[in-house]
This record gives sequence, C-alpha cells and structure tokens, in this order.
Amino acid sequence: MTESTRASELTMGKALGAGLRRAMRDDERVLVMGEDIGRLGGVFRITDGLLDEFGSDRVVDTPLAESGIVGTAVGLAYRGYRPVVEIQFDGFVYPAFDQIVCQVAKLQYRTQGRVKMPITIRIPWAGGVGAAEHHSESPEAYFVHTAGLRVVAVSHPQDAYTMLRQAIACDDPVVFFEPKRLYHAKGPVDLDGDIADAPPMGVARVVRPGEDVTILTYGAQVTTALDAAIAAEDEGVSLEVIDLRSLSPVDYRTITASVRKTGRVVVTHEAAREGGVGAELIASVTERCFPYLEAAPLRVTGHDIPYPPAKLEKHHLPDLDRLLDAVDRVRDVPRAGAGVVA
Amino acid sequence: MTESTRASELTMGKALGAGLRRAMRDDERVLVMGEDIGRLGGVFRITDGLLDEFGSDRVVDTPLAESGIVGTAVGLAYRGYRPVVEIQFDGFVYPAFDQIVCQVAKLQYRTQGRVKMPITIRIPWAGGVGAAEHHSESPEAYFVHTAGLRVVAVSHPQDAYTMLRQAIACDDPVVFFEPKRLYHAKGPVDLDGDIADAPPMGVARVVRPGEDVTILTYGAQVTTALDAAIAAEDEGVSLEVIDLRSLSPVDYRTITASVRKTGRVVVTHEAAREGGVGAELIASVTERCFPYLEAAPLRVTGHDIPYPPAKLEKHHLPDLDRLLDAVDRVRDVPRAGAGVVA
Amino acid sequence: MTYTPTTQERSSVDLDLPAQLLTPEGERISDERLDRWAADLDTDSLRTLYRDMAVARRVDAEGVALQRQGQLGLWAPAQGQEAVQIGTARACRADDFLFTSYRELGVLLVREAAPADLVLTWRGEALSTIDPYALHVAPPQIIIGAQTLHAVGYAMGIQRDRSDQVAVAYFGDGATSQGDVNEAMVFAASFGAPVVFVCSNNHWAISEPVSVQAAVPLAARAPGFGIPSLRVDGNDVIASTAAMRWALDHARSGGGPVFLEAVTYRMGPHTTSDDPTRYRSAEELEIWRARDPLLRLERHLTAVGAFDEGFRAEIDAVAGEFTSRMRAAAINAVTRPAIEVLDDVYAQPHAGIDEQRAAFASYLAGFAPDEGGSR
Amino acid sequence: MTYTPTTQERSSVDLDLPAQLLTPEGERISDERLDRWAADLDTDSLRTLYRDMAVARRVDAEGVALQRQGQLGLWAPAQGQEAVQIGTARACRADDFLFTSYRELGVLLVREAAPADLVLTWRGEALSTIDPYALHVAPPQIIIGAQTLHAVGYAMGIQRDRSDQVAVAYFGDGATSQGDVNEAMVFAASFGAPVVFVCSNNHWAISEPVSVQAAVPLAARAPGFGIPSLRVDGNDVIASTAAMRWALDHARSGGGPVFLEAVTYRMGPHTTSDDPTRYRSAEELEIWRARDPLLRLERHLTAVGAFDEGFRAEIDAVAGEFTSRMRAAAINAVTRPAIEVLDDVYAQPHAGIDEQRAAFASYLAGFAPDEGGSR
Ligand SMILES: Cc1ncc(C[n+]2csc(CCOP(=O)(O)OP(=O)(O)O)c2C)c(N)n1
Ligand SMILES: Cc1ncc(C[n+]2csc(CCOP(=O)(O)OP(=O)(O)O)c2C)c(N)n1
Ligand SMILES: [Mg+2]
Ligand SMILES: [Mg+2]
Repeated sequence: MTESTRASELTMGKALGAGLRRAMRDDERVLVMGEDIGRLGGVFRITDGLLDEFGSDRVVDTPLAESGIVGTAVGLAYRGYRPVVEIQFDGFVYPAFDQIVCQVAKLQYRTQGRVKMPITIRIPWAGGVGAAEHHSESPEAYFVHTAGLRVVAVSHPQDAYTMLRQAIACDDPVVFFEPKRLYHAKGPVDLDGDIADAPPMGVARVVRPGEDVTILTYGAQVTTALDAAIAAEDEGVSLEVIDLRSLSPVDYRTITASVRKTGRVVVTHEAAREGGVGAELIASVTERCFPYLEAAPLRVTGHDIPYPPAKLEKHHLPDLDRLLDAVDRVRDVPRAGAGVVA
Repeated sequence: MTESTRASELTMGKALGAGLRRAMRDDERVLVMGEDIGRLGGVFRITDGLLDEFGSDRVVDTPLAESGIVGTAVGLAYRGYRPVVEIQFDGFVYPAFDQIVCQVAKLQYRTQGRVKMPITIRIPWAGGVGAAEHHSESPEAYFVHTAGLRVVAVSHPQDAYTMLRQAIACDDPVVFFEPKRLYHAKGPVDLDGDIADAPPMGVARVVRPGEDVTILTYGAQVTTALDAAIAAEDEGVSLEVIDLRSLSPVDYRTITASVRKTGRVVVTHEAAREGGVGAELIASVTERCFPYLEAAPLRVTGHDIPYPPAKLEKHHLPDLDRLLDAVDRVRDVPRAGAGVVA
Repeated sequence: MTYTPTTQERSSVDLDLPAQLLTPEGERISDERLDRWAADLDTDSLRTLYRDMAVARRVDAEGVALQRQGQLGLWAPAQGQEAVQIGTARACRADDFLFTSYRELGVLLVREAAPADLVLTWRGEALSTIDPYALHVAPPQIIIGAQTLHAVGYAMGIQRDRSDQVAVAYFGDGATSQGDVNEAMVFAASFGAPVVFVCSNNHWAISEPVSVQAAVPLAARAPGFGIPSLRVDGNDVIASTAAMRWALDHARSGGGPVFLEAVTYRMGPHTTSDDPTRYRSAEELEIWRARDPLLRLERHLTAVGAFDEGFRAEIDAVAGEFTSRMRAAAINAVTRPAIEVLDDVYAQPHAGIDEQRAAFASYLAGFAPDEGGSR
Repeated sequence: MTYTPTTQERSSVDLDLPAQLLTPEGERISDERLDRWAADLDTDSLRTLYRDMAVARRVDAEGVALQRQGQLGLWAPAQGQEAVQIGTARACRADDFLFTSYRELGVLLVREAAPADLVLTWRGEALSTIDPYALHVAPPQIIIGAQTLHAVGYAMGIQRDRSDQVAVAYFGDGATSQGDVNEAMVFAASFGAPVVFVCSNNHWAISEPVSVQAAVPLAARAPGFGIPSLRVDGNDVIASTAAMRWALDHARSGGGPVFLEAVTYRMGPHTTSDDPTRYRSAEELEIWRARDPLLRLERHLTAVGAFDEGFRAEIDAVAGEFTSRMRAAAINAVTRPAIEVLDDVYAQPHAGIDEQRAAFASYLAGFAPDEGGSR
C-alpha cells in the first residue's frame, strides 16, 4: 500500500471509526447497533462520536442479548436498512450463532434472492492482549464453513477503513474480523478514496514478495509473518507473505501463483488447528498445486485447546519461533528437537 | 463386523434405543432429555418405551429451548448426572451453540479437570430424506473445530448400539451424529457385549479393504462409498473404504496405513466443502503422508450452499457418480466433462 | 406484581376464560374490552370472515390430501386455528408486515399468496416462493421463534421511517420457551417498537402440552416485560379480529408492543408425519370439536338468517377454484434443473460459488443427454 | 395479569421502594413480608454481617490496587454491592450450590475461597482455581447469563436426588435480557426446580442503564413465568438476608423457584478498564453513596452501641491478614510451564491432544535450557 499525499496516520481503531462514519454519511440506511456503542463509544471506542453525529436512531445501544441484536438486524435488513452490528468480543458471538447461520446466511437463498441481508457483523477478535476467558476467541472457521456468509479479516488501518466500507456496501452479509491486538497499531490511511477503486474485499495481497516459501495468513498474524520474513532473510531464506484479507471466499488466484513459484507453503493462524481455516487452505492448495508442491504444506496454529489463561497465551499463539521452525521443516531443514506436527 | 450367535437383526433406530436402555440400566445417573422424547418417544421414536421403564425423572420432556436443554444438562452434569440430550433435528442445534462451545466444551479445562462434563448430545443428522428446510444439516465441522468435544458419527446398527453406550460412559462430552437416512437400515447387533471389548470410539474401521484408492468417509456416506467400491471393482479398480467413526479425534494411524498403501485419497461427506471435515482430513493426510501421495487428495462433498429444497437435494448430495468421477480423477483418468474441482 | 413471601399461588387467570364475543353455541356476547373494536362487524363482514375460514379449512384439507397422495413431502395442518389466523390477519392493514411460522396458512391466504406458493415449499421444490415485498409477509419460519426478532427489527425500522405501519410476529405456545421470543419482548419493550405478538396457543408443541412450556397462562408473560397483553378466544373470529384491531391500534398510535395469546386448538396432527393418538386423548379432541371456530360462526349466521345454500355454494366455488389450482400447481410442478441449487447463495459475484458452479455445470455436461435427463 | 385494551400504564412497582429493613440512616424498620425472616438477627449477627461486608470492601480495594500496580490483568469491583452478596450468601446452607457471575466477590468470600483464588484468575494464571465441590460454588461465569441454566439443571439434579439443597443463580440486571436467563425461568417453573434467582440490579450493564434492558422493574419479569418474586433493597444486608432466607425456604420446602431482584448500585467502574465518567453523572453516584450498605449498618450498630474501636480493629486484622495473603499470592504466583496449556482438555486419553502434547514437548525441548526458561 503506497502512502498517498492525502493519507493521514491513524490507528486501526480510528480507521474503523472513520470507516463507519463515512459509510453512515454516504448512506442513511446504514445504522450501527450493539452493546455500549452509544454514549460509551464501544468498549474499544470504535464508535466514539457516532451517537453525537447521527443520533440514537442510527447508533443503537441494544439490550444485552446477541441473538436479539442479530435477529433485530435481520428485521431491519428486511426493511431496507444496512445494519452494522458490533459483537462486543469474539467470545460473545455464539448466542447469535443460530440467527447468523439459519437466518442471516440463508435468507437470500431461502427467498431466491428476493430478500437481501446486507448486514455487517463486526467482531473484535483474537488474542494476545492478556484478556479474560472468552475475550480472545478465533471463531472464524465456523463462519467460513457457513455458506451464504462472506468473511474478512483486516490487518492494517487502510484495509480496516476501506474494507469496512466495502463490507457495508456489499449486499451480502459480511462477518468482519478486527484483530484487537492491532487496534492501536498506526498506519497511513487515505480517507478520500472511492471504495470501487480500492482492491475488492475478496482479493488477497502479497504483503512481501519472496521466493522460497509462501506464508499464508491473515489478521494480526500477518505481523508475525512479516517478522518471520525479516528473520528468515538474515538466514538467506526468502518468504512470500500473503495476507488473505478475505477468508471466504479465498482468493486462490493469488495464492496459486505464489505456491507455483515457491512450491512450499506454511499457513499460520491463531485459531485451533483441527478444522481451522488452515485446513481448508492446505486442502485447496494441495488440490490446486499438487504437482508444484515440494513438501507437505504445514500449519502453525493455536493448539487444539480452549483459549488458555492470559499468562499462558504466549505458548498457545503461534509465534515467530514456531513459524520459523515450520519454515525450516517445510524446507526439509532438520532442527534441534522434533517438529510440531507428528 | 462379524455376526455373533447372540446378534439380533435390528434397525439403527432400534439399536440406538437399545443402547440408551442398556446405558440407563447400567448406570442410574444416566438420564435422557429433549423435546418430545417422553410419551411420543421422540420424533424418530429412538426413546420409545424409555419413559415407561424409567419414569419422568430420567426421561425428561423439556421445554422447547435448545440452549435451555444443553444448559440444564450442564447443571445436571455438575451434580454428577450423565445427561443424554436429544436435539430434535440437526438444524436445531444452533440455539444451543453457545452452551456447547463455551460451557460443555470448556468446563473441564476451565476447572483444571475438577468438573467433568459427561454429556452426550445426540443429533439426528444430515439429508437424503426429503425433509423441510433446517432438517438436513451437517454441522459436524463446527464441533470438530471446537476443542474439548469429542465427535462421532455412526454408520450401522452395531456401532450405533455400542458407540452410544461408549459415548455415555465417556467422561468427556460427545457430540453423537446419527444419520437419519439409516435409521431404518437393518443389521445384526450383539446386545450383550462389554463396551470395553468393542473397538474404542476413537478408532476408524476399514470397512472394505482395497489397493488403489483410499476413500475416507463417515455416516450414511459410508454406504455410498461401499456402493462405489462395488461399481469400481467392475472396472477393475480397488477402493479401500474407511469409516472414520470418530471425527474428533481422527484415527490417523488407520488412515495413514491405508494411504501409504494406496497413495490416492478421496474424502467424501455431505457437508459443504469449504472448511468441512474433508479439509482437515486432506490437510492432515498431506502432512502425514506427503511422500506417499501420487495425486492430490480430492473432496466430494455437498456444495457450498445452504441446504437446498428436497427435490433438489440429490444434486447437492455427493452421490455414486460424483464419487466415481473423483476416483477417476484421483487416478488421473480423464473422463468426459471436466472435474468438480477447479 | 411483586409477590409477598407468603404468596405461593400461581396465576389466577383462568385458562378457560379468554376474552370472547361469540360463544361456541354461536351466541354473540359482550366484552367491555373488545366491544368497540367489533362494533362495525356487520353480517356481511361476518360472512366474509366465515368464507375465509371455510376456504382455509378446505385448502388445509387439500394440503393433507395432496400429501397423502405423495404430491407433497409434508403438510402442517391448521385445522382448528382458522379463527385466529383469519381474524388477526384481516385486522391488519395491507402494508403491515407479518412474520409467521409454518402453520399460519390462513395468514398467507389473507395475504393472497398464490395457490402454488402453498404447495411448492411443502413439495420441496423451493424453500419459499412468495415475494415478501409484494405480499408484506416474510417466508414462513421453521426455526421456532426466530421470526419474532425479525418482526421487532422490522418494527424498529418502521419507527425510524416515521411510518405508521405495524409488524406482526406469529408463533406458537411452544415458541414462548425459546430465548429468541423472550429477547424479542425485551427489545420490543425497550424500544417501544410497533409490533404485535400473536401467540397461537393451540395447546400442543408436537407431543408436549403447553404445561411443559409454562406454569401460568402465556399472556401473563408479556406484562413482566412491560408489554400489555390479552388472552383472547382464538376460536372466536370476532374476538380475534377485535383484539387484533385493539393491538394494532395501540402499536400504530405509538403505544409500543402488544402481546395477544389466542387460545385455540390444533385439531389435526402436528404435521402429516405425526400421530397425535400417541400423546392425547380422543376426549380432549371432542371437547375442542365442540369449540370449532367455523361451527360457532355458522350457528350464529344461521341464527341471524345469513347462512344459506347460496352462501355455501359461493364458498364451494371459491375453495374449489383455489384448491384445484393448488392441486395443479403441485402435480404440474417442474423441478428446477440441477445447476440451480447453486443460485442465489450470494447477491453479488462470489469467486468460490462461481467457480463451483462452473465446475458443476461442466460435470453435468459430461453426462449423455439421456442420462442428463435424470439430473 | 391480563391487561385490558384500555390499560396502557406500565408497572406500578416503584423502583425506589424495594423491601427494606434498615434505612440508609441506619434505622431498623419493619416489613411484614420480611420481619419473620430477620427476627433472629441480633446484634452479634449484624456485627458478623458488617465484618463480612467490610472485609469484602477491603478485599475489593486490594484487588483494584493490585490491578493498578500491574499485578492483575483486570478486576471487576464489587464496591456498593456488599450487602446483597454477603446477605444472600450468608443465608445459604453450606451445601447449597451457588452459580455466580464474575462480580460476586462477597459470595466467594462467604464460601471461603482462598485469597489466591481471588487473584490468580484475574492475574491470568488460571481460568479458575477453586474446587467447586469443596466450596459448593461454580467458577464465576463470564458469559452473561449462562450460569442461570446451570443452576436450574443442578436444581433438577437436587430434585432427582430427593435432597433439600437449593441451587442459587446470581446475575446482573443486564443479564435479564439474555435468552438463557429467560429459558432458565421457563425450565425452573416447568419443573418446579429448587432454585433461587438473585438478580443484582446495580443499575448498569457497563454503560447501559437498566432502562435499556427493561421497561418495568426486573422483579416483575418472574411472575410472568409463574415464579414468585420480590424486590429487595440490595444495599440493606438485613433485608437481603431475610429475603434470601424466605426464598431458600420456599425453594427448599418444595415451593419451586423464586426470583429476587436486589436493588443496588455499582459504585466503581464496570471493571478496572472502564471509565464510568463517560456515561454517568457524579450526582447519581452521590445519591448512591448516601445509600451505602456499610454506612447504614455502621450507623445502626453505632446507635445501638455495638460499633467500637475494638470491632474496627478486629475487622482491620481480618481484612489485613486476607489482603496480605492475596497480595502475596499475586506477587509470588508462579506461572505454569508452557506444556501445561495442553492439560485437562479432556478427561480421558485423546489421540489428538496427546499427539499434539508430545510434539509440543519435543519442540520445547529443542530450546537451550536458558531459552527454555522463557517458555
Ligand atoms: C429451534 C427449533 N427447535 C425445534 C424445532 C422442531 N419443532 C418444529 S415444530 C415444534 C413444536 C412447535 O410448537 P408451537 O410453537 O406450539 O407451534 P405449533 O406447531 O403448535 O403451531 C418443534 C419442537 C424447530 N422447528 N426449531
Ligand atoms: C454473552 C456476553 N455478552 C457480552 C458480554 C460483555 N459484558 C461483560 S459484563 C457486561 C455487562 C453485564 O451487566 P450486568 O448483567 O448488569 O452485570 P454487572 O456487570 O452490572 O454486574 C457485558 C455486556 C459478556 N460477558 N457475555
Ligand atoms: Mg402449539
Ligand atoms: Mg448491572
């Protein structure tokens, strides 16, 4: 992403707020709803100031009930509104699961396209912030497996700003993951661009080109991957880091091009491994690139455990060392100790 | 499975009922709960007769609220009971998702093993019976991705009987999938065996040995795979069909042995492909058996769509033809028309 | 509303005494809460209501017959519930938006759903065929209670549009146990949303009597959320109409949500797959047959000399015409081609589904034409 | 319970008039519903209750301090809610089983949780450390309302064991909006389960006033489910004790569930991460400071000559001892080794986790000892 002359330096949190404000100005059918998003501006302050600008008709503090929030958003969408729902933390989306899976995802199909569900479900997401139980979940695979939903994850302020506007403008429901760990990370944001000119939501981005190994990742883990690429470079290994941006659909064109070049793939995400997004990526990459693969694609993920207590989360999160270990293994370089995958 | 002298010929439905009865006789802390399971015996009559034998303390017709059913089962488990919950149909498990994911799955971890959750969640499952919307879902991948749960799927009456008893006897929560399509399928059932002597719940079974291609599947799709094996045999192709039985954990020992022999793998399930169990199987098999693979493992699954109306479901379900088509493709045999996977 | 420590009794509302304007014997009686809302219902109006109910019953019977003949996969009979369905739906304005469950056949008829709409879903040809925006009714909901939140959200939209429409949520007695229905009441009360909750208490949720769901009358639930409620005789089409008019007026004029419990009875099985003899007695059914919503209005109209052969013939003609179109729609239904299972998953282009669609199309094309016919 | 069409008013229960036995000024008053349940509370008992509350407040302040000093990741202050927490928990029998939220510090203290139990979770060393079966209290629940169903299920187990224990569900005003809490009332009423619902209405759910959750007092909710309820002054430890004794007795003697709304106030922030000045006024806080649960009992005890320096010293000693052990437990906490993140996922051997554990162990072993130290 190139810094434009008009770009301001914003945190991801501020960029998201700016994206919401812009979307609400552009389309009066957009409204935001959730717990504590009004006067408080949300527990992460993403919606700060929106109540004052748009009033309580469009910035709706709801009762404390996630199924109710998503279910009433469905009704508002029936009525032609474009609700942007904030789920306060990743771990609180499950009470709304039925409404998301059976209603939000299926209504367009159920009505043969007559009823659209342009609902954006924003989820402050994943770990690494030392939080209490249920505040560090990575539930993205559940939504990826749910036909009818689009799922995206952002990794820096410009994408946060642009992709949130694109998600809101999209006529399909979008589950929008915001890595909490990056809320305070700053970056340049062009606030004036037209969302139609920006890369579409569904397109992956090669954030760092490389030759030896393709790293597929998304969200805050992009940062870890970039760190790994720098560390690997010191050892003379060139990593190509791809930020998926869209988890459903996945941009296999970009991925395939990379894998055909490198022949080696490591997928990394925070979510548990079993049935995670990494499984889908490896299965699809293997189906699409088998003749080009020089080694089995590997996964570096959270363990298959409930999210551990904060002081132990660093042993759960796939860190630089574990990523580099996998890079060694995918390159068939033996290393002290055995590998993670048996 | 060999027919023993004591084996009776039972439908899967009757075998499940017999398994419940046996478990309730063996352990008075076992109770069953759900909608319409008492006087009616459940909409599939699995619990038929249990109310008369065990009374309403142990056969509990609950209010119509799945979160309530699972949430109260958690409380009963705290108290030392072993609740067997019936979710009326696959599509009605989602209102209970939060209790399953945040409580049932996590309580043992949360309490460092002090509180056990020996809850069995029985789910009449999947399609092919011409049912209305929400009555043919295949939600197993959601549970496979949820650490703390065990997930099993049965494919014939003997397993139904034995594995249900094993699930109930297990100190961990088990999500137990029963293919509706097979409720009326008959098979011999040894009603007297000790569950400790039977193959453990977590072990896969080679239901048909073969040399050329490994077919990994579970539930009613095992039948389709066996049909495919017969059809393929006519063409001189030998399929090894593996019934996974346990979807979490997966028995990779059995699978690996097979794949090292055949070098070719097709996974088939009814659930949507994206993020389905097949993705995990292919990713894991590729990681474990890469040097032995002669072709990319393929998936033959439901499309990535909400479950279609009954008259169209045959185009969604992965049938014999689509499975054979994939067998051809994994064997690099070109066929009229292009393949399913792009 | 606050109980004292010594109070242990349960509600004093008698299940058998909901608001009524027409007795089972066909006598027109007075109810001070409802009279003014039924004042204009003259004999002509009552004949129209009767005709609607009678047609609904005929359509329902045709649905059952079509299912028995293998033309439909399933049918959820509405027999016995015609009064609440027709009465409440007729009370609505055409632009009020209704969110129903699978059993509200009468509501769909009032909303002028086409005969085909009533059979194609149960036949399994489509998940739904109606145009919700043309009919102002959402596709019937199967997930118990989910639609109540949609109605409340829609009503919140009405508020934002400063419109005087009303959203209506229909659901059953069993549904009241679902979290969603209770959350719907929380949201509706919190926002003062113009929504009417119509709970058809037909005494059964499949095999479970309403006593499994609630220890007190369902109408008692709503005031605890700050929502006024009324128990009405749901087998009395006059009372159902009147109660709904009151409720709609209350909601339409800014009074916020209202909850109606319509006390009625499902005379048939839960669905054509169900066998109610396993869980309820013949005597119970007889008691409710005597309270049949059609019978009582027929008695009333007969007493006032407004029920004659001509009227019967008119009903026959309307019902006959509708049911024969329904039957034709079922029998002549053309199943959509295989490839269409992949349509309408997304509103905008989607790389995943587009690729799968193309692959499936070429797979299908690989079959010889005669084989392809079976696809 | 059934509203008539002309009824539009909301509940008549006055939010400011919950059952009270001790005024903010420290005056002991009478309430005919509660008197008999408080009759035996002599000065000694009141001193014990005061001591518990005062210790709870000190422990709470220590928690906040430890968080400020970076020893804890978070703390959810209970200041202002001591009376309902101590009063209701003290009313319980030791074998009654309590299911709480994250804010019921006083309940944990009454249940004799160890000082370490109060800090290790907030420090992030463990998800919970208490032994639920030793203390008869479940690990504090973070998912709002989820524990209410657990309490009802536990109570169903009590029924099946023909025991006279009672299960207790603690939750907040915000929780009442969750489907789970309403389903809990449905199940409790349907089965007549021996469970007491204790809703601590502290007026706020983070930044949302209780008026966002409910249009009428929360105590009004329960009777609609067939559950007797009582609004009690949750800042009055005598009334809280008495109301809980009534409720427990009702449930224990087979009367089924009871719902208490304890009207109280969260004087501090929602958690140490929260800034309440963004959403509530200093005036509001002042009003509630005047209703402080400790202050009023101190006034009363002073008036009856039972509050002296000796008593103050005794409290200081108990609180000081407890808080210093708490502080030590936090500061000296030893974080468990990396490999233990994989422990206790399953109760029985599990091929997947066992393999992952072995692989992770060997990965960890690959680090040099000094590096390994950081793991
Ligand atoms: C969430 C959910 N759980 C279970 C079911 C299965 N089910 C279909 S109808 C029904 C009973 C509904 O009873 P009620 O609400 O009284 O409506 P009625 O059928 O009597 O009209 C049940 C349990 C469902 N459709 N959805
Ligand atoms: C299901 C769920 N949704 C949201 C949250 C986030 N959250 C934590 S506490 C809280 C407010 C709870 O309010 P209340 O029930 O009144 O309890 P209080 O904190 O006032 O004691 C919220 C919204 C959560 N923990 N769980
Ligand atoms: Mg019913
Ligand atoms: Mg509160």
